[in-house]
Amino acid sequence: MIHIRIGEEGFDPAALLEPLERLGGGAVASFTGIVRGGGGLVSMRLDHYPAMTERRIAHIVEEARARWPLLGVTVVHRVGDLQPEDRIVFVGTASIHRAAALESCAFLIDWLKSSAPFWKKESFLDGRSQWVEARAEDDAARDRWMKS
Amino acid sequence: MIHIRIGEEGFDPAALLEPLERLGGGAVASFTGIVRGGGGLVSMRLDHYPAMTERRIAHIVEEARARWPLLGVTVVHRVGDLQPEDRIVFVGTASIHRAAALESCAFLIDWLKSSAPFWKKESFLDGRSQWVEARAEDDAARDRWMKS
Amino acid sequence: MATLDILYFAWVREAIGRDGETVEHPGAEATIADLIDSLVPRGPGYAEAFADRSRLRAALDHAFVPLETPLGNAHELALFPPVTGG
Amino acid sequence: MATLDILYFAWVREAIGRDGETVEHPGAEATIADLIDSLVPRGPGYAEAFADRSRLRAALDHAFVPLETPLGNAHELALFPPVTGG
Repeated sequence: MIHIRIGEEGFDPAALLEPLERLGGGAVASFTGIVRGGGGLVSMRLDHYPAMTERRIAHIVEEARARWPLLGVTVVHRVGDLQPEDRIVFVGTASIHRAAALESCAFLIDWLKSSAPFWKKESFLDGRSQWVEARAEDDAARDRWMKS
Repeated sequence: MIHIRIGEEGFDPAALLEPLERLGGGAVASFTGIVRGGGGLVSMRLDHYPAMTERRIAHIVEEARARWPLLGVTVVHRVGDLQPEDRIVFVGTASIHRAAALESCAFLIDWLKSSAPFWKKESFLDGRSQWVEARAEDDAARDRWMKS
Repeated sequence: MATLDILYFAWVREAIGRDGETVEHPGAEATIADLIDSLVPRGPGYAEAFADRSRLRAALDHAFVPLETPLGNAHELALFPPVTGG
Repeated sequence: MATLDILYFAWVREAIGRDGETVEHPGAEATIADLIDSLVPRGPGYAEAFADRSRLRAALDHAFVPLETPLGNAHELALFPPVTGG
């Protein structure tokens, strides 16, 4: 089971976990990313490259399935306007092995952070807004998967 | 936020994830273990050592909090009679760093598998029942955390 | 007289046929293995439960310890197979 | 005449003031960097967007590639800052 969704709508982790739980694997891992408030952040805009995004994510999911014995993978990424506390990304994996579920979940979120064509713009209370700068540690998190 | 629950009641991952999502960390990881059917399994009984279990889990959770910057940890483990498809264990972690959330979640489930006083007895269609044997790979999974 | 509470779990409990019992504390220097030896004559269930020590694990006052550990002042000893949680 | 669709994202799009445009394909051997050079004279927004090439990334027909990559037969070039998803 592969489920990939990019869109402006919110999502419910419970509804995304349930199909993964029903695959009979016994091990389901998930990661949910949420917009963090603080620093006067009032909203965030997520741009993406629609023609490339789903294709790129599908490719990353195939890579994960080649590395780990996975029964199911769900990747959901919101785009558009978001507020603090909004869920922005969800990765869920199901396997018969807990290590496969957990590691592939970490692998996928590292790739999404470093290698999927999304761009965040933050807007602050004082009217300022700025594009988020890429972080070297996200590239490093992705690159650690290349060693093994 | 630390939430540890050992009991015979079922649990709902959605209800367990929500408080972790509200801690403002931005990164929530979870693992859910589910009783696997197959091989004629009809039911499973989980024994535990009540006076030791919660204490032991609380100790493991403190160890995780010492290693990673965690805002919240939830550990739920069912005991008693379980059927295939029943959820048996849940570990959820919240942090401002996704790696901290994911790694501590893996750490906790590895410890629960190898070092918490639970014992599983499986009953099969043909009337047979047997205690599950410990697996060397569970000890290996735990031990890899000692290297770092 | 000092006593020691012993608890049995999983197939150790099933073989012995009871959840636990209270025995006279054999003294601080006696090891868990010594105590197990002294329990064996209590019946065939004990002999069965304790036949293969390599499959036996112990906790002393809620801490996992090797069978060679002296009982010290412990109040509670648990004997059980390797754990299989999660 | 072959054409090349160019797409702009994030602050590249904002500086240039448009989502993209279609240009005459400069030939298979021209690199992305060459094409960027040829776009700069189009206006101050272009010059701003392309001022610091180290902050610029590219995708050619939906694959990330270095700026030194020849355009080949590609139909779609995207120019954007390093990605910041998740």
